[in-house]
Amino acid sequence: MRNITVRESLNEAMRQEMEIDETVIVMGCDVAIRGNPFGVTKGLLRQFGEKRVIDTPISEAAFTGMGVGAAAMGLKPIVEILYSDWITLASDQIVNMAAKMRYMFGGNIEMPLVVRAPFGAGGGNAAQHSQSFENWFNHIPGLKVVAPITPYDLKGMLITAIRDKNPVIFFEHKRAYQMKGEVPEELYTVPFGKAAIRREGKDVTIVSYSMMSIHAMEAAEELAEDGIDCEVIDLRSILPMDYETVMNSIEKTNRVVVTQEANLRGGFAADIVAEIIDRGFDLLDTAPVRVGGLNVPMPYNMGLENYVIPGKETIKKAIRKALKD
Amino acid sequence: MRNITVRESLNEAMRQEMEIDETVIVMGCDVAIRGNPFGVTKGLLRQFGEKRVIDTPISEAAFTGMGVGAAAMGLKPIVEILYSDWITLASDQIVNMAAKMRYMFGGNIEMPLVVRAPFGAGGGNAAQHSQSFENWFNHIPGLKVVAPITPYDLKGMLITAIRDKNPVIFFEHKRAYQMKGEVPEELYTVPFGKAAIRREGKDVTIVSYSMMSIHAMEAAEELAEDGIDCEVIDLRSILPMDYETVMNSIEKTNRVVVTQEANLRGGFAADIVAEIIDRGFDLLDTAPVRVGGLNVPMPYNMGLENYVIPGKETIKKAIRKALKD
Amino acid sequence: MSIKIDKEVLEKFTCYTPLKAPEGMKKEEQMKLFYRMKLIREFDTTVKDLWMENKIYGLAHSYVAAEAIAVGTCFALKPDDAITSTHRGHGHVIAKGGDVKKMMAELFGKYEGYNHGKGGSMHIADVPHGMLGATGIVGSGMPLAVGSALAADRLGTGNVTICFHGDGGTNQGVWHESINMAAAWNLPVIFVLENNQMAIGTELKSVSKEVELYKRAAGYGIPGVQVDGFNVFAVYKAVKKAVDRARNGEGPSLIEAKFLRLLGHFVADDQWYRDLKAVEPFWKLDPISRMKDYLLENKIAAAKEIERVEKDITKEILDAVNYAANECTEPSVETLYDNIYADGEIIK
Amino acid sequence: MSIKIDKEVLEKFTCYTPLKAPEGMKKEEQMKLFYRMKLIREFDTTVKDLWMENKIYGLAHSYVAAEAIAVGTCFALKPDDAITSTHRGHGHVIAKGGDVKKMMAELFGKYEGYNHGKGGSMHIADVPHGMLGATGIVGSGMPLAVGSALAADRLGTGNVTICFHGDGGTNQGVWHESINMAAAWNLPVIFVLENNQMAIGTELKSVSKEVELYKRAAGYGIPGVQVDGFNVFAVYKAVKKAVDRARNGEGPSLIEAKFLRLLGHFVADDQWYRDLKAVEPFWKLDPISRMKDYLLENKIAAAKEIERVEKDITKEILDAVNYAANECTEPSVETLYDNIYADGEIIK
Ligand SMILES: Cc1ncc(C[n+]2csc(CCOP(=O)(O)OP(=O)(O)O)c2C)c(N)n1
Ligand SMILES: Cc1ncc(C[n+]2csc(CCOP(=O)(O)OP(=O)(O)O)c2C)c(N)n1
Ligand SMILES: [Mg+2]
Ligand SMILES: [Mg+2]
Repeated sequence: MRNITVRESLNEAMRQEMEIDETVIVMGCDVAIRGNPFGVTKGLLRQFGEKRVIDTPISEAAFTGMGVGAAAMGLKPIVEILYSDWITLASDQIVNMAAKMRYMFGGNIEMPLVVRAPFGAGGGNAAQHSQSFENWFNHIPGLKVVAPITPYDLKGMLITAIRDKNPVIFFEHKRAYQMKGEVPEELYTVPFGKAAIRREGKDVTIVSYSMMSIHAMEAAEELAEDGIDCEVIDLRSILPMDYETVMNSIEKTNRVVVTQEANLRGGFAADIVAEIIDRGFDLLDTAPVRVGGLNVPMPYNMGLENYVIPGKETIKKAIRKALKD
Repeated sequence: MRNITVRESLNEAMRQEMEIDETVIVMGCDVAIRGNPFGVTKGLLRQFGEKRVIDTPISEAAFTGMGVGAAAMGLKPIVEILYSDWITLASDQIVNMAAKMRYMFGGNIEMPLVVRAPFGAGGGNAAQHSQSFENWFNHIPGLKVVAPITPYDLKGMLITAIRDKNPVIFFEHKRAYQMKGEVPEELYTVPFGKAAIRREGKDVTIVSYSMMSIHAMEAAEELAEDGIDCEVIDLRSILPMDYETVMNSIEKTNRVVVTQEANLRGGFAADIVAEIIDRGFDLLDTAPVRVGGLNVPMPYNMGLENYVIPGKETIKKAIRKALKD
Repeated sequence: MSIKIDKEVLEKFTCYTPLKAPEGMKKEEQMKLFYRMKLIREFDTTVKDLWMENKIYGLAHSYVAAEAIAVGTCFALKPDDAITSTHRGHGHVIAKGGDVKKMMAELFGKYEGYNHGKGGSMHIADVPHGMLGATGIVGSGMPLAVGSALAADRLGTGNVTICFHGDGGTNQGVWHESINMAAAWNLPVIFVLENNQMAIGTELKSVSKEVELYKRAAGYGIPGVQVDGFNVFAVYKAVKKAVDRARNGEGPSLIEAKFLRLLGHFVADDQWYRDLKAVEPFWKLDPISRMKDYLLENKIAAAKEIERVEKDITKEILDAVNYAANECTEPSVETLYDNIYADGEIIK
Repeated sequence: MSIKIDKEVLEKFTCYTPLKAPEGMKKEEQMKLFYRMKLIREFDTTVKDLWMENKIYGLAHSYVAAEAIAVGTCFALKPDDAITSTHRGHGHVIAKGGDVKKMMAELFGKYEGYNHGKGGSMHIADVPHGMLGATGIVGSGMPLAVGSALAADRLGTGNVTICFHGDGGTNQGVWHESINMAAAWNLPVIFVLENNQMAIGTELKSVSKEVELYKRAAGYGIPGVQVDGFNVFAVYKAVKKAVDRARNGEGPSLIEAKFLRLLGHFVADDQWYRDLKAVEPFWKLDPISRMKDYLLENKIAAAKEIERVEKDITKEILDAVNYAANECTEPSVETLYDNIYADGEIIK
């Protein structure tokens, strides 16, 4: 199979789906002429024209809301918020309109809206270009929220997202765009709500998603040399969430580390821990350990930034903690 | 001491602080002429004039942002978002500006901003007038978040909030405005970050805040008749959060129920459970039990609404669960 | 017999125009305008009573005094055209041809209502008739309308979308963002501004320096006009022109239908904060009395005929109340999770 | 010797006006304008090099070509007046009298920088000098400026606030909301629109139908003017007038300083998406060359004098780089939690 980058896999997902479905449109700041500053939508304008690939004004609230209206009326819009930090601007339309309209309006509309939200930190982009808000949207019934990380999953799940009749917040990690992996040429889907076991192991379960899956794998490989056998789960989908896979794993390992890049307080890892407790308190030999970013606005200085973002070493430490006793 | 309503206690806090501090101003939709639709700001316009009590246009983003700018430049604005559901509209200014400016700008500004956010469900106000977003703001370093419930605490903590040099999101429960309690006439403060033990008990700890404290007390009183002795903690302050009081209680009871009105998934209760696990996994005889709203957009029908919002009975069930084994 | 408008009112309400049917409008059409306006009036008068009697709950906003705007506007539309609404949606539903029974059932929170009891007054919607739903967040329907117009354009349906909004709504950021986008791309959407000069207790003039709101249109390069919002024909004509333009690919327009809120903000609002003496004379502009007067004076309909229509309307509303109160059912908790997600998917 | 502007450019750039100092402006003042513009140019040219050499990181946007706007504007201010900024803040800092050493140190992420290494280019701020901080979210500085003006008004300081923003920023909701509020309450704020006709790769004309953005002012009942944004005197004069008005309690103005982005959006942008041939002739409008030419031609300064200023500037920037690179320190992790909350409070 071909090895392509995340950027290319996302691009291909949109392109191929647009080829077979004329109702799919793409919009956001600079998605057309520039093909988005990260290059993710490159070439779409040339192939599909300005009626379907739309450079918007810097009007996040209204262009997301325009996506909501268009989705209600028969299009399948893919809206991009270039840095997910600014999804704040569109949050009213997402939370109070997209997520609720079908319910409020008696089931008479569908809302096949995808909001692509590049997220995560790295590179000294400071406090307004580094955040991860997945747990905000996890809190909102009516939404689906995913954060895949491999090129294969990103392509397959973006296609799933486009075809889904519900609003999907699609988190892409900005530092992943250059990463490569095997991706089939044809159209295929990867379902929501199914986690992937990236590595089987019997000593401890590491629950991860997006960039943390990469670091979890690194940590697991290194600890393997010390004879510690980690099972690494890549959730891929946050809402719906695959607790079955997580609990099956914990049944085996009886220990769990839950990771997120977002700052820890108020984050998704807490939700996962609380659910694990609900579902299997007695399975646990030690306390679940959470890994997350430090509770600070992201500093510009890259030394500080590195200190804030959890990585392989943080995860290793957490695993050792989970293995204690 | 006088018995006054929550509405009056909040009103008095603003009035008295405005009397001694000319830099305190109040603004929001209909806070002046109408004294806010709930009557909370009644009489302030007459006493302080339109320069300090300002009816804004329906521009939540910009009038909150105006509060941010005014706070940075020497005023102490109290901004009201009439229903906290719409704080979405102002979330960019709160999350990306108010919370981060001091940090981003090298410590050269203060941000004595209060955002009053009436929240909570009840009365058939449906999906856009019933939500509780406290955990969104708990997730944001740089903010303080409080949700007191007694008239005494509401007055004292609103004064603390006004005097605090940091941005404070002040959640008031809409169904509490008519509730009465003892409130001193003079100015006083209630500190942030200190929980109140509303009822001492030895069998189980109930962690609660805002309206859930009321229901927790009701549940505790009823269960007392069955010989179950609950300790009820009213957190009052969400960020900072008083884990010391919570852990001390759990050390005694070894069982805990954590309650919130917000829909359960992605909520603050999960954060509390995860922290309790971090701090005292071994203290727990049974799994912490969470109580929260069902994960649905709030339906209009009041029968359904009642079913969604947790109350005394839900809490009693949770307590019995925590006491099992 | 003809209604006399006080000089004082005319001085303040400079956009007043006498009723005059457009060239060639048939009697039945004019009677239909009257019928729909009166149906809205009766519906919302009844809703107020029901609310005061605790039969319905939540937040309900009456469309009384604004009837000419929804009715005049929707009369310029084809059935497949769409409208977006505000928190004040009852009039929009009726004007778009909706069913008062289903709406009343919804206000009672019943399963048979438009929204299966999940939406209520503030989220009343009739999507099959192109009424894309009321919303309780001021301004939030603006981008929805633009999106609907975008869909119509891209799918080539030839439909237009009306975006109803209030003067209060004009100061929301999305108002600006939405009109700018619609203008930039010539989308088939018409922004109909229901300017009742009030937002709850806040007068427009205290929150906007330039109160002639139609003037803002020039900043976006689109036509902006102001019309007598108490005059159903005036509204119709202005909207018709804008609709024709939009259908022709010439893009959006802003129509400011100026009037005055005559009742409270919501059904139980006693308006203690307002000088009601100053409002009183404006009742002479009441769009329904004016229309009735016009029909009689111009001998378009006889008094008897109008009376019959009025009686039918009274009965229609009574039937709706009876239906909602007695024939419909409370939604069961089994329906709680329905329609959060499409195709029956349930995520708890 | 005088710079000749191509006819083609003048046809496209209709707001061109020849340089002409305001009545009575002293030589030192004119030289100061030149000095500040040139200092910005040198700073940002150096920053680009440093970025390309991986000496600084993050997102850095150059103020090159816009120098006349910040400098002309801030020259109309008193030291206590405030300005809010955009993502393109270096020029604003220098124009407001900031310190290039501290700014360079910040871009290097050093503790001695303006923001102790926590902000970087996109959040550069010099609050003591009234520069209330750059922000990376387009439009987010708008309400900040209105709030600053509100504070000035309520505290009776007599200060005005300048709100810098880009053409891209004009389509954010808060742009509209902020101007409406400022107008309604006559607040002392001047909205200075840096219209370089581009937002990253998106041309203004593709996202707004009416590109004469100053025309939007009429919708809010405030003055709106357009000036040659390459002309420091023209900017100064327009702003001065607006500042006087604002200080007089007459409320806000919108000043559209029109120019063209001559370089890439951010320092490493090679502009592959843009027809650079069409941009090329606009370099003739370069505000600094024009100013230099003007000074020489009108014998306000001799070539030598100007050369000396230029040399001093080169040295000043070199010193700043040296200071930042070699004399400053990385912030320690012990400082990580500092200044999240006031008064040394730490919440982990
Ligand atoms: C974003 C938001 N802010 C405030 C409110 C409270 N509110 C409900 S209706 C209303 C007034 C709306 O005024 P306008 O748009 O003129 O409509 P009208 O009620 O006059 O028909 C306000 C402030 C709201 N629902 N949403
Ligand atoms: C809310 C938001 N949307 C998008 C961006 C990405 N972005 C950064 S600068 C920019 C263009 C801004 O254009 P303009 O306001 O004209 O300023 P200029 O860069 O031309 O000086 C964009 C779209 C952003 N930073 N913030
Ligand atoms: Mg109104
Ligand atoms: Mg620009």
